[in-house]
Amino acid sequence: METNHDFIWKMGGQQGQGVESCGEILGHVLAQEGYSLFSQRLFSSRIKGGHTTIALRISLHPVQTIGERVDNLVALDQETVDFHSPEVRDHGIIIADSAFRPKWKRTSDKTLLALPITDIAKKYGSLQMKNMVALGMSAALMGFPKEPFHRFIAQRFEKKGADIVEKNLMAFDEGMASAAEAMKEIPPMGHLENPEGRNQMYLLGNEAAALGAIAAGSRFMASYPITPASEIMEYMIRVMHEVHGTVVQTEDELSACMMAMGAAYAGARGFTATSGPGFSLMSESVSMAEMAEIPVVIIDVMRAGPSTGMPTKVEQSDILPAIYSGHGDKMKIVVAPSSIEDCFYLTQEAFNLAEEFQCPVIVLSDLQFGLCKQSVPALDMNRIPISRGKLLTKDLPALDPAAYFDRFCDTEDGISPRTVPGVKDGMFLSTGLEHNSYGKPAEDPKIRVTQMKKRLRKLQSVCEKIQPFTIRTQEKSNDLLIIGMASTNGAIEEAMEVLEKNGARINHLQLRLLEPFPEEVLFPYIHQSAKVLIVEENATAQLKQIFKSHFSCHDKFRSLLQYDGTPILASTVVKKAKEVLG
Amino acid sequence: METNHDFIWKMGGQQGQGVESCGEILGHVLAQEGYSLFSQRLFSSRIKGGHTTIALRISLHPVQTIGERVDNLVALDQETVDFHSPEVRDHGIIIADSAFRPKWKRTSDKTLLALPITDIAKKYGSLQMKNMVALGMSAALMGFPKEPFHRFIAQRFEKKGADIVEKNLMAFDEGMASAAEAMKEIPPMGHLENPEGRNQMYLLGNEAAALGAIAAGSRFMASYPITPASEIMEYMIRVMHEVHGTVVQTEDELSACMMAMGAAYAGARGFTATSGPGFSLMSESVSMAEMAEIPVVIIDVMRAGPSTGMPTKVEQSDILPAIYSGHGDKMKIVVAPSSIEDCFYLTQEAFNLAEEFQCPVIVLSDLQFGLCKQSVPALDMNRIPISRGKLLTKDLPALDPAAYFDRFCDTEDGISPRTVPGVKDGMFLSTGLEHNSYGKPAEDPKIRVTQMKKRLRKLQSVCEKIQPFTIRTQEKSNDLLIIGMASTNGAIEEAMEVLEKNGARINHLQLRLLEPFPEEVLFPYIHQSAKVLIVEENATAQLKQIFKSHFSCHDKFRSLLQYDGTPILASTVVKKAKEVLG
Amino acid sequence: MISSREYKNKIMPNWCPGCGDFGIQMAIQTVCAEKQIPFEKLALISGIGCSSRIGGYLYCYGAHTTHGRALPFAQGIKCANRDLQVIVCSGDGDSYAIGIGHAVHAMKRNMNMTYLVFDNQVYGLTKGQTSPRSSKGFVTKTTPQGNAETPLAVLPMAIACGCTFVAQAFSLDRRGLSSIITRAMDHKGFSYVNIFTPCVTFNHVNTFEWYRENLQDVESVKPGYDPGNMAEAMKLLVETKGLVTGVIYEDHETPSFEDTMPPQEDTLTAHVEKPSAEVFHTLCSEFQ
Amino acid sequence: MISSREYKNKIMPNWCPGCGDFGIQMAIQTVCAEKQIPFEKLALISGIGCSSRIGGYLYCYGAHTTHGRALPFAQGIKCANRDLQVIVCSGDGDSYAIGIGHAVHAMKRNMNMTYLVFDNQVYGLTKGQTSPRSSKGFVTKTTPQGNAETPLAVLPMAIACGCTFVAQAFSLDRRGLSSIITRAMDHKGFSYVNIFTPCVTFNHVNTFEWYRENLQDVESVKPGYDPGNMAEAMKLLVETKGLVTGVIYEDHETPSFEDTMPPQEDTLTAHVEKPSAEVFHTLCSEFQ
Ligand SMILES: Cc1ncc(C[n+]2csc(CCOP(=O)(O)OP(=O)(O)O)c2C)c(N)n1
Ligand SMILES: Cc1ncc(C[n+]2csc(CCOP(=O)(O)OP(=O)(O)O)c2C)c(N)n1
Ligand code: SF4
Ligand code: SF4
Ligand SMILES: [Mg+2]
Ligand SMILES: [Mg+2]
Repeated sequence: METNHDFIWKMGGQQGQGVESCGEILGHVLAQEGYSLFSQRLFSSRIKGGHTTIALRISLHPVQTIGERVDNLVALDQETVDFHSPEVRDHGIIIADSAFRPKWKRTSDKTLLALPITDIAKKYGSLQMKNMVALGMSAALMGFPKEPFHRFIAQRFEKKGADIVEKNLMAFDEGMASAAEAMKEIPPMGHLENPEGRNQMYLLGNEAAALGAIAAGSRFMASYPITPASEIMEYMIRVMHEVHGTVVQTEDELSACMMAMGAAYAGARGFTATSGPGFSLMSESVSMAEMAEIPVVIIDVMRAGPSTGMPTKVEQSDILPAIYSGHGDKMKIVVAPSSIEDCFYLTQEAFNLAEEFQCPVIVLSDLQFGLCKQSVPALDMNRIPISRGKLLTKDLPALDPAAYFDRFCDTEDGISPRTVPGVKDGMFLSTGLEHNSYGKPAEDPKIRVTQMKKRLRKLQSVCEKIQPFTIRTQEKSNDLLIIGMASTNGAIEEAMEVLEKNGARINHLQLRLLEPFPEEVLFPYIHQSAKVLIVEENATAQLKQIFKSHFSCHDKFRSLLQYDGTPILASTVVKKAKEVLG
Repeated sequence: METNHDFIWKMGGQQGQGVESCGEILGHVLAQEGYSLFSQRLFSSRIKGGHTTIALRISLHPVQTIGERVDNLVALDQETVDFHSPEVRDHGIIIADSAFRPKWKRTSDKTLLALPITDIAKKYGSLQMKNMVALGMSAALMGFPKEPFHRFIAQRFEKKGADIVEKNLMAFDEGMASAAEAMKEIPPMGHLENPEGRNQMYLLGNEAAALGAIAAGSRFMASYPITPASEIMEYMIRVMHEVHGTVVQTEDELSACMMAMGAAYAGARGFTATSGPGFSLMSESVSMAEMAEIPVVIIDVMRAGPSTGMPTKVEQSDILPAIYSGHGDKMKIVVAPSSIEDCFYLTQEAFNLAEEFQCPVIVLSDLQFGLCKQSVPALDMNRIPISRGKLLTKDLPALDPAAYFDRFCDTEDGISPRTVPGVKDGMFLSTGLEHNSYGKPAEDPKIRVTQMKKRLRKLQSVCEKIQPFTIRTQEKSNDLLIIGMASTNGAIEEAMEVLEKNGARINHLQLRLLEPFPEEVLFPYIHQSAKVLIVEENATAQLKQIFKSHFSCHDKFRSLLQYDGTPILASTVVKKAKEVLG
Repeated sequence: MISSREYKNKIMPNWCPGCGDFGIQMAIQTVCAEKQIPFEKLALISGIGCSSRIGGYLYCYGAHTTHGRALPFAQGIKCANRDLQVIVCSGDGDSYAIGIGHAVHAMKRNMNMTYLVFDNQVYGLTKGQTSPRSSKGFVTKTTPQGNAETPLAVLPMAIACGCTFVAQAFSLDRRGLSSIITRAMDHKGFSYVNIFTPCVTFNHVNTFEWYRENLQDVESVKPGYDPGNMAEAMKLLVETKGLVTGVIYEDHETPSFEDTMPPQEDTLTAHVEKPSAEVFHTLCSEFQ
Repeated sequence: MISSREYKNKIMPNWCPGCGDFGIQMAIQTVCAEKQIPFEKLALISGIGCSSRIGGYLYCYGAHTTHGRALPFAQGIKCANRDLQVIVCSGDGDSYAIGIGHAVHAMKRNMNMTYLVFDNQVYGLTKGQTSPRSSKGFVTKTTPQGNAETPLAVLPMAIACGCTFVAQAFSLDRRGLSSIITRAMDHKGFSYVNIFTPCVTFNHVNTFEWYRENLQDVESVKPGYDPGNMAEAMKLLVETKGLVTGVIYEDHETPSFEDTMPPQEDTLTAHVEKPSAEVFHTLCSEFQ
């Protein structure tokens, strides 16, 4: 039998039919077995009912996208067959529940097996068992052994009693047997080799970000639910008691941001998470954090805009809003994780940057990171040490009566010493008004200019404190440099594998630091590349606009834009790159 | 006696001492006399008490700034002498109230006359009369006849009774006499020639904007008080009954913007006015107006930021926030008046653009426009006709049962026909979600792309519907092109008068349309100019950044930035321009 | 004659089967049919939430705005065109969390419109978080240990805010709900109805049965109840712990916003035009 | 011993001479001195307005935030460091217009802090517009024909929101005010005091004399008044039209936010640190 490196499984049906849980179990079991995984759900805007799919890519190498052609499609309804069979690769297999009498125009290259998913499920008592049957069939099809599934099922249903466990196992087994039987009549599918057992985790980008916050010592979150960011708060609430922290579900995002800022002002690592609409509501507060130098972290898990837009679809269209929103001159940091794994590490760096530079830090994640599950190497809590910058919490020199701590004093690097309420002899005034070095409101032009310069100057060294981008190779002279941010990383990296075989000198740079823009370190790459292709999921080429405002070689820049709510595919990148290369 | 073209008068004292009213009366009388005027108040952040000044420039030519050296300073307290005597020109005169025993180091070139302002005022009954006395003294000093002042005073105090009128007139006269007497001992001041009587108005930019809204047929405003925009709402409330309109003071800016949008959606020309902090709060709503194609007008009278910043100081630092705020891709129009007079005309154009392009229009005024009074040629209500774009209000073809009007149908110019509630057979759905052409929520990638393209395409012709900039001469090839926006216009124009004498080919372009950026029509000017100096009152060169993102000739661009809260002076522009010219 | 069915458009609601919101939609349709409101005169404005999806299901001018801000948008519409029948629909999160400030002030302002809150005591659309109306102890994704806070007493709050019509209803009591909505729409001024409605997916505590057992009609609690007395209304709400349906408070005295303004001959919409030359001249003369 | 004067910093308040806010500042100083609160343990958080300028006048950690958002900021502080004495000061516009949503939810949440609203029934800082507390008929820049709306009944609203300590005072009644602030600060949970304070510049109706004549102390209205009864409190407020000073309502039963949370050994501020390896391991194991 042929062996593959990569297998893409997809299942579809109505919401509520167990599609999700089947995908979940398959993913968890295979993650434990050491496979590299990437999983993606397609949401419909309905809560219950409505078409839904889950896809899982199973690989021997790390994968960051769902890939492009499906090896095995499991259809619980005709809609799935109609919509998704075109995605199935040549010689791929569709398993369809015989109960809905699948309509299918036989083609030479794809096989549809109508198998008794519902019938078997009913046999073991309930329609809810369909997911188990489908799971067994899928396992058989891909040639996985049954043991790990048995172990997982036994564990998951343990609490519900031996009877339930037994029924589930039997449903699984009968599904497996039924598929094995059917497969005898068709050409064999390839199967995956055994992976090298690895110490890995399988989680959502939102969960990685939340774990990052905990690893960074954040013990306070204030947030308001919104798709696709809610999971961050929900996870924090679920586990915060383990670290004795507090999470407040606020009345709105205005409150969430201000509460996080209050906590940050008071010395906890306060943060909030939201998506576009909520982020817009935070603009005024962000502006205050800039002026009052409050180290708050705001995670914006981007979704398709403007306005309510398409809440369950991906886009990277809050780039310029994140940088410029909030009235007045900007004095903030904007970063973007380059992978689901990076959601964990960069979130920690964001907290460090916030305290080191005493300003708001916006983390631009996106729906594709936030709501996709991926297997990542076990997260290392200690890789990013906590750095609190110039925070002083004890042994301050005594203050004269009624005198304040020189909180905003001008310094060479623009960063002033900082205290927090509760610190003896550290009292200062905090205000969104322009102020003197003690925080007293001041409108004297000289004080104004000094403070503005101080706040702007401090940001000059941000680039030294964080890796401003990831780069595929160190090569600076390229025929083509492909640039992206956030979740386009996976598609671009996969495209690179294809493109590199092509002979042209191509490199890929994924931007992690967007503001202050790392112009200087980017310069050699831009300068020495013949062409630069900027890949982004929005309609107005937001990222390209930043590059154009910093680099005069406008001719070099090309755009690959996509804003239909679907993630850019590697093949799209390949095609565009070839076109640009000419 | 020497004659001048230009006279700068300034008065200072504690808030509440009558400084403002003296300046007000002087301005109004001279405006009626046909002088060109510009007046500027300096606010302290205190409500009562605290140092305050008012300055008035009186000229035979139109003036748009307060100028740079004071001819006549009237000081009601020592602070005024200390702070403002350095601004007095050589041979200028300071009138100081003898009551506070002015301390003054005699200099050869300026004269201080200690005159009995308080004493005379007391004689006529009250300290409040100080403004009349000072007014009389000022009139004498500048050589104005008493009659117009008498007429004005008589009229203003008419309601308070003959006795009050009489006392005020006497205080004025005695002030005049006392100054005339004192002047005999000093070298004569120049005096202004008689102006040609002109049909002019003397008003704040905020008042001009409000009048513009009325002239544009706006009969609905919703707003929340904020410095320096409140005067717009206050004026609208004062006069709206004359045109049977409605003004609502809302609970906050979120409400103000949404209420204005609701009215606009329903077919009234709804608008709101605010400043930075309020504008930030409107971001989410603006994003909805972009998506739902609602023609709302938002006036942002900019003040110094970030955050509460310096509420009574000028800045142009909401440029990029105005363009980019609101999550998702931008689909809005941003314009900026180029003068106080233009606050009237451009506001009307803004309402037209909003309805023609069915999108939010942001008018970026600033504190210097909003709170300075200037004489302008009588405003012409009919210059900008009302254009409602593709609005349909009657005789629509009958709809099939349960069928909707094709409100968002794709058209060549991207602009769809529009109806409003109440219109028979015009029903459609409005939503901030992505939607199909009837307004039904839709996530189909094709529909999404069609609608996005439609909304973006419609903005392509904005530039043809409005004069995108004012330009001093039509000359495109210049040694230096100076570019500004909003209230820097006055200083740059004055600088031009000096610079033009210099031999170099210099031109001045004041941008009125900021978004969509009029790249094409600007191109020849930028391309053919050797150097481009961008003048703006902010710290991060926001306007320059836009130019750099559109034009690759980064080398040409130079910045003149000022962000200390004071308006840029003509002399500063001159100096910088010379430096750039080399 | 327009039938109640004709007030529905052709879009299939994406509510879960069994969701209480269907009942509210039917009631609105019934009342509109009784009143024979022309489609084009009806403006149904909603915020964001499962409940707020209703803005897209009725056949009329429907606007689905942003989370918590339906009321200001609706007030703008009403100012622009007083001839419209404006109904605002919102969820308990939309109304009482992010939108509570606007609700307080809309009540105070007292414009002539109807505000229907679909109160399922949970956040539906975002998949089951605690709302300001969730009961103490209620377990959700954001209160896994049970909600520690007391739900907002929204009806007493509304009365305190000066709301001139305060009622409560149950989505599945079709007759009662329709009659209350009718009275709300007949009220001159701002009318507010809190409507309990089961969320079958995320609220397994406040179910259809629970409401049936726990809600009492005001007529059965206090036969002949007179909603004109504020103190009585407050008392009733305290005594029934807010679990009462019917018109709880109605104030006929306070003039509506429209009544405090000069009368309008026509809608503002119809008068987007230059002022007369005289008026403009008068306005300018102040500055001359 | 810290004297009450020492709680003032060296900055000259920029309030108008005669502004009632001076009185409130003095009362806060007096109470802090009585309680001998260390300067560094006192956090005085304010919004924006004349009243909110107080954040810059007391000698402590003072934060002057944004308009209407002092409460969320303060709650964040309190969560981060429960050892702090948190006082929030705000104006009637700041609290009841732009900030009312946060006030409602802060009351519902019941964190242990004190909320003092400086109610001058007008917008002071922006120079005299109508506030949600302006009396009917009050003439301002934005209501030149007189305010048409009824002022918000803030105390009944607070009670309806579940506020556990509701009081009212007068800025120039120094003794009464100090004693009420003391009781507010002693309360476990969220304590709220609406303080009438004359704006000598923009409110020529609700003057010092007006308040003196119209305000009654609860003890004089109902000798021996017990603030423990919600219905009585509501009644008192209706009967006195809200013009009563004293502690109107106090609820000792409802646990504070802090009490519903697991106890903290130390402040969160002191524990910005990596979790223990075990804890992190447990958390990760869910994903393995
Ligand atoms: C500014 C903003 N924040 C958050 C959201 C996400 N969101 C959508 S609906 C909703 C709450 C829904 O609850 P409710 O109002 O009770 O309506 P229901 O779905 O229960 O009918 C939330 C938090 C949003 N759309 N916009
Ligand atoms: C977002 C925002 N909107 C508006 C303002 C302007 N503003 C400052 S204070 C204030 C109201 C002040 O009234 P109040 O809260 O009653 O305080 P007072 O000055 O009367 O003490 C307003 C509208 C602002 N600073 N920020
Ligand atoms: S989630 Fe609840 S409220 Fe939403 S549609 Fe389903 S049942 Fe209705
Ligand atoms: S304006 Fe009123 S509230 Fe403000 S400082 Fe003056 S008196 Fe006090
Ligand atoms: Mg709900
Ligand atoms: Mg006030």
